[in-house]
Amino acid sequence: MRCVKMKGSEASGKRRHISLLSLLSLVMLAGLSAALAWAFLTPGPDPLGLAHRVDAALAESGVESRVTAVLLNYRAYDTLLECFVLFLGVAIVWSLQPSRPVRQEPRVDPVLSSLVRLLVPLMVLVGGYLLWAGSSQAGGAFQAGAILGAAGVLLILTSSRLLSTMPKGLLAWGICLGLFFFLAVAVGAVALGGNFLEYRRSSATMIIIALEVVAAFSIGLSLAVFFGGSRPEEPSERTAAGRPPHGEGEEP
Amino acid sequence: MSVSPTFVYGLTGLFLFVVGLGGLISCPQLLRKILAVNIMVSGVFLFLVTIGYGHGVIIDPVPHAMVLTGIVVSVSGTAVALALACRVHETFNMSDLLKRRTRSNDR
Amino acid sequence: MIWQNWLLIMIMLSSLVPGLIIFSLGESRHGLRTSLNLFGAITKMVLVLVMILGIHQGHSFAVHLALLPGLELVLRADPLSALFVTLSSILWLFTTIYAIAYLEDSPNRSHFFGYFSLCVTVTIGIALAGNLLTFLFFFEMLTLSTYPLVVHRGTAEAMAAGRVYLIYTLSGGLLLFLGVVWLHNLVGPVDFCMGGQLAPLVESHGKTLFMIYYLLIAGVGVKAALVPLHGWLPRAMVAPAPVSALLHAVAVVKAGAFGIIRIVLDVYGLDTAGELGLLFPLMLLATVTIIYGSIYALRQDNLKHRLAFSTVSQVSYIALGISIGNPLAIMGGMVHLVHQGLMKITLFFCAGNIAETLGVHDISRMNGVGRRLPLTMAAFTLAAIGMIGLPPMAGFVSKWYLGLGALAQGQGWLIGILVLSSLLNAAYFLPILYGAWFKEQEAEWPDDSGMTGPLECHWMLVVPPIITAVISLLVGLLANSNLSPLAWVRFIVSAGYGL
Amino acid sequence: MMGLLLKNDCWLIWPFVLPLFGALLSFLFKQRPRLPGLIVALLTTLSSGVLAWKLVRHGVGRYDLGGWQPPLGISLRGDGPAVLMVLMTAVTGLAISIYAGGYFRSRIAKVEDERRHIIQERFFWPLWLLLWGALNGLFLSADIFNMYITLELVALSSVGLTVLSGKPASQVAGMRYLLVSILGSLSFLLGVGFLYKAFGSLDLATIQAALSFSPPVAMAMALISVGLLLKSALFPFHFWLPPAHANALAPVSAILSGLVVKGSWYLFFRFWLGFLPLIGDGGNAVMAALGGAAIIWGAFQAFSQQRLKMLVAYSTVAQIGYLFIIFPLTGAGAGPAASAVFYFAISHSCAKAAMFLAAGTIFLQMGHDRIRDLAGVRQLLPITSFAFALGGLSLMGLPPSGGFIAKYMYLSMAVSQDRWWLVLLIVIGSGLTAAYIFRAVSHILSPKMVHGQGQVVVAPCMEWSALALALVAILLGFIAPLPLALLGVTG
Repeated sequence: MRCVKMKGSEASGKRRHISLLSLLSLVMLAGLSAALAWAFLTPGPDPLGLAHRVDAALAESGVESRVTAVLLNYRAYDTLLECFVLFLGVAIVWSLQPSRPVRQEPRVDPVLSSLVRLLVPLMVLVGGYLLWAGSSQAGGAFQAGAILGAAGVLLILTSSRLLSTMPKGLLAWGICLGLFFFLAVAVGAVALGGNFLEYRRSSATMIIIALEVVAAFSIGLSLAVFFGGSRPEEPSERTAAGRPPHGEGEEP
Repeated sequence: MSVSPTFVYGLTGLFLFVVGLGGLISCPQLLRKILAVNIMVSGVFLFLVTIGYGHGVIIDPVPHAMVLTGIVVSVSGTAVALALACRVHETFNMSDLLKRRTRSNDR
Repeated sequence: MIWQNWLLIMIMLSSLVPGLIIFSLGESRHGLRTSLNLFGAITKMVLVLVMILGIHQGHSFAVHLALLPGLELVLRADPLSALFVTLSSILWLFTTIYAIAYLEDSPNRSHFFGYFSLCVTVTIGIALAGNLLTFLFFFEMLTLSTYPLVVHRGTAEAMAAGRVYLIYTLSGGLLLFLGVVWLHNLVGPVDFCMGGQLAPLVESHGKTLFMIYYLLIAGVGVKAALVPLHGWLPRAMVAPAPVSALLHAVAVVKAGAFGIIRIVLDVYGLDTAGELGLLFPLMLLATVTIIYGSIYALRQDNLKHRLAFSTVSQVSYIALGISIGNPLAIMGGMVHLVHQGLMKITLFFCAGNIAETLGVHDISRMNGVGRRLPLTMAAFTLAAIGMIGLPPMAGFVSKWYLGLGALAQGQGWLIGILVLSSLLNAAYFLPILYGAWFKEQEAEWPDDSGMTGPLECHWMLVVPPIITAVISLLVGLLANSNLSPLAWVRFIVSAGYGL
Repeated sequence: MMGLLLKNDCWLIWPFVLPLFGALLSFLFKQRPRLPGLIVALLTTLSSGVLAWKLVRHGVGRYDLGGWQPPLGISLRGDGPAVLMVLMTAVTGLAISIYAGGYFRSRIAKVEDERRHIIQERFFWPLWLLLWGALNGLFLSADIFNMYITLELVALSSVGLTVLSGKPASQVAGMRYLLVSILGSLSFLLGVGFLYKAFGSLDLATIQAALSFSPPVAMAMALISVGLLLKSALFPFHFWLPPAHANALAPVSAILSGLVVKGSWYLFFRFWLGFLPLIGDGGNAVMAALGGAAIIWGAFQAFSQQRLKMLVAYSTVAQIGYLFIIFPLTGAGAGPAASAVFYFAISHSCAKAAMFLAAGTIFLQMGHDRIRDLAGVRQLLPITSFAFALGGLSLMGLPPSGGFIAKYMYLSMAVSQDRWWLVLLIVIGSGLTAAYIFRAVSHILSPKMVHGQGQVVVAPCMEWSALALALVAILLGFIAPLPLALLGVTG
């Protein structure tokens, strides 16, 4: 009886402890929000930002959309690295070794499959439109890539073996294609006497559109691969999959 | 000082950041932690977007580009986090990092 | 001139390169290892001889390497460093010969001789250091290169001793480091030169100099085994005999004593040190150490431990001579650097022989050893008498000059200390000699190797102690000749102080 | 055309373009990723070397990417500190790459579960090369948003490398690492937002030129600092580091401990120095207090570890402290303080990477890394044991080593500025470092003979690359004027 009592009091003490901790963190979070709000609301220096500079250089950028100009011309280096972040994500997801067999083929829902048949072409079309629109208004490679990725996700939902049945290596090449092209454009500019990623005025529009197309393709592919969640097994791997990673010789 | 929508959006963004942070600290479940991080990300993006609207008519495209770039980066991060969480879940057959500790303490 | 610069580097390399090659040799390459060792040792002696001749003719030798902008590593040969270099290189040769025989069948010889050579290289570096930074540089390296030798046996006891050794020496190194940095901050890089360069700062920074002094002395005092920093030394006796010999006579303890000489004479300068009142505490410390070491030596039954405490006591003569601050006493102290080295290495060789050939470690079991190992014990006797300080042995010369200096400085009470110390020395050495020569053997030797014949054991074990014993006799007998260490020391001191 | 590719300023781009390119190649050549990996590692090292040479010849390099000048475009800035870090990454990275070549081959040859090792190698190379490129991009970047992206690249690829080993402990550690990393990045990004709001520019130099105090700037500084501290694992944000570093594959541990923590620290240092007028002594003292706590705490933890790799990992926690106690010493001019801390950083990088590589070799050979049972390693792996000891020598700051030079500069500055508590801290820290290093080294170099250890299974290049790196750490004790001259090129 006493034992039970003690356990009870202990538990309540624990609870009190936890609640004190959460109270403390609540206070700290409240303090943080107050500080953030204070920093946000107090008038500080109020610079103009880069809008006017972007506008001034827009004529040379090769596109009419300001955001696209920033993304693929003024700050194209960021975009290049960002594509590498996607690539990195794919590499990491693929590097995680499955600890149990890849999930079973889902039951294919007739509604879903017919919907997919209907939706996917439409999505590709919308993606294309977004790409094309990107040069003059809202839209661009990432939006298009996202739509394409969604189309890919739908396809995977109807056939989970889709990624693994693709010809060997094609997927990897597809993902790398955009990056190779981007790098080639960047280094090619240097080889032609410009700076890294510097386009000539005459060819800027064309280069940017080409970049957008290729980037959208790679992005869409990467997003779909993310959804796949693991490396599509290659035929030779099928037997090896499913081994838990507790082998000897591992560092414990 | 008139309360413009910009201020509301900005404050909301910052508030979301704090809420996400609270979730990240207090939720033991991995999936919730990842969701909390995503809330933080949204908060930051919302905040960034409002910066571009500081001067009325001319909208600064640079923060917009930053947000677009940031979204892609965060998608990658989330994808990796989810894939990793799956592996952790499969390995330990549990959904959070805390449970293992408490379980072993119980014994 | 170019060759003069290269000479110092060659002296360093003559032990470094064989050492590095030996590291990479397989355990079985006995012949190659031996010839590399001997080649290195002999080359070094020849090079040192060339250097001494050069110094005598007035050449100067120096090498500079910028470690940091404005901060240089300097190797420079001045008469004092020549003294220490000569001592080290001669004793290295004998220790090498001895060690080759001593370790004949033991494991890990490549490692041993590699570190052995490294240790000598570093000691030479300490001797040749031209400024305080260089001294520090090699002083710390000495700790690292001797540690593997101390733990060479690999037993739990050896590891524990190694740990104690490291704790003491690394802490000392840190204090020294701090002192050096502080001093550099005050005056910039500190070159070693007679008389020091701190005199202008006495007025303005007296207190700081005072504190730096104690940091420096504490740093080198650990290696010099000044009480109460001596705790590591007796424990380090678990190392093989050649290592003990090297540690006590050539490398570690001597490096500490040498550091005291450098710091007092060449960094602070006698006058500055006197003005700041730094000498008297050192003198007290040295006297306490001398008496303390002797008393503790009396209480040891293990031969090596008794020798270790004897070292604690004897090395402090050097500090004592410096701290008296009179040219005569300085001569006594400096020459004791050489004399003590020669005598102590002889004693350790002999102790190693006795342990190796008969398995005897304790003094109480040494009765009758003289008849079994006459040559070894003869060498031991010579060295022990020298340690006691009976004329005409080397030890007497040192003590004579120390006494003269003390009198001239008006510190007559030190004569009493010297006499007391000699009596104590006699008290812990004479019973050994008496027992070894005049008592009957009481029991079987625990582990008699059974070697008999013209030489009582391996010739490479017998010859080195005999030679060092004879040298220690000769340097006492011929102290007045032009080639004796005393003459060299007189040259050093008169160059600095005008005797 | 080749000439144009090798123009003067162009050298700023190759140290990150080449590894990015190499990452793609090794990803695609999945049958033999080692070959492109090693070639690209070599080329990257070469280009980094040439970059350093160009810096000395021509002074600070600037490069406007896309031909757009900041603040509209992004520019690269190759000044002394940046190029020194690139060079450090190159030297350490090359050795690690060579090590990795042998490491995976030995593992694939040794264990029956070879498929997993093949897959590990296949993904190691792209991730590692990406990380290398991202680090170089980070060091050379002059644009704060660009820094955010490179930081993310560094963080994600580090996480990927951490979990590559596939064992449960590393997965959990990697998960925690990822969350902390993302949190740090977000904090940094929010700070960037505040800075942009306050200054209307993303170019760090422009911002620092226009610097003035206001609440948004203070908030930005706080957010950026916390974000970077999280990533640099400064005490008390270090909790994620030891399990992540200790449970990773051997070359990965070396990469994480030797290079990755330096990336976020480098950014922190640049921001902090640039904003120094606004921070004042209080902030510096806080940094130093955290650094001091890291030194003491990390050393105690390292001393009480039973596993070699955990010991080395906790040693990293402690050594990171030294990177932060420098800030109070910037008072008398940033130049000398920068010299000291950068020298510390580069010697730590070489020494720590060498130690982790050596520890990995020992692990592979012995099948465990329990410090207690490591006697006999010396006979089996003499070169590796020696490399570990030499690396430890540099960490302890004993001569002759780069660590000694760095410690000398630290102490010298602390003494000259009368910061006696820092002097005390450094002295105590050195003593503690020596304690834990010798705890490991005395077992590794133990002369005890152990029989029946079996054959040596590791590739020779693993042993030699670790030794080479350790020797570089030693060599840094003799050539200090050269790196310092490189570091001094600013303007």
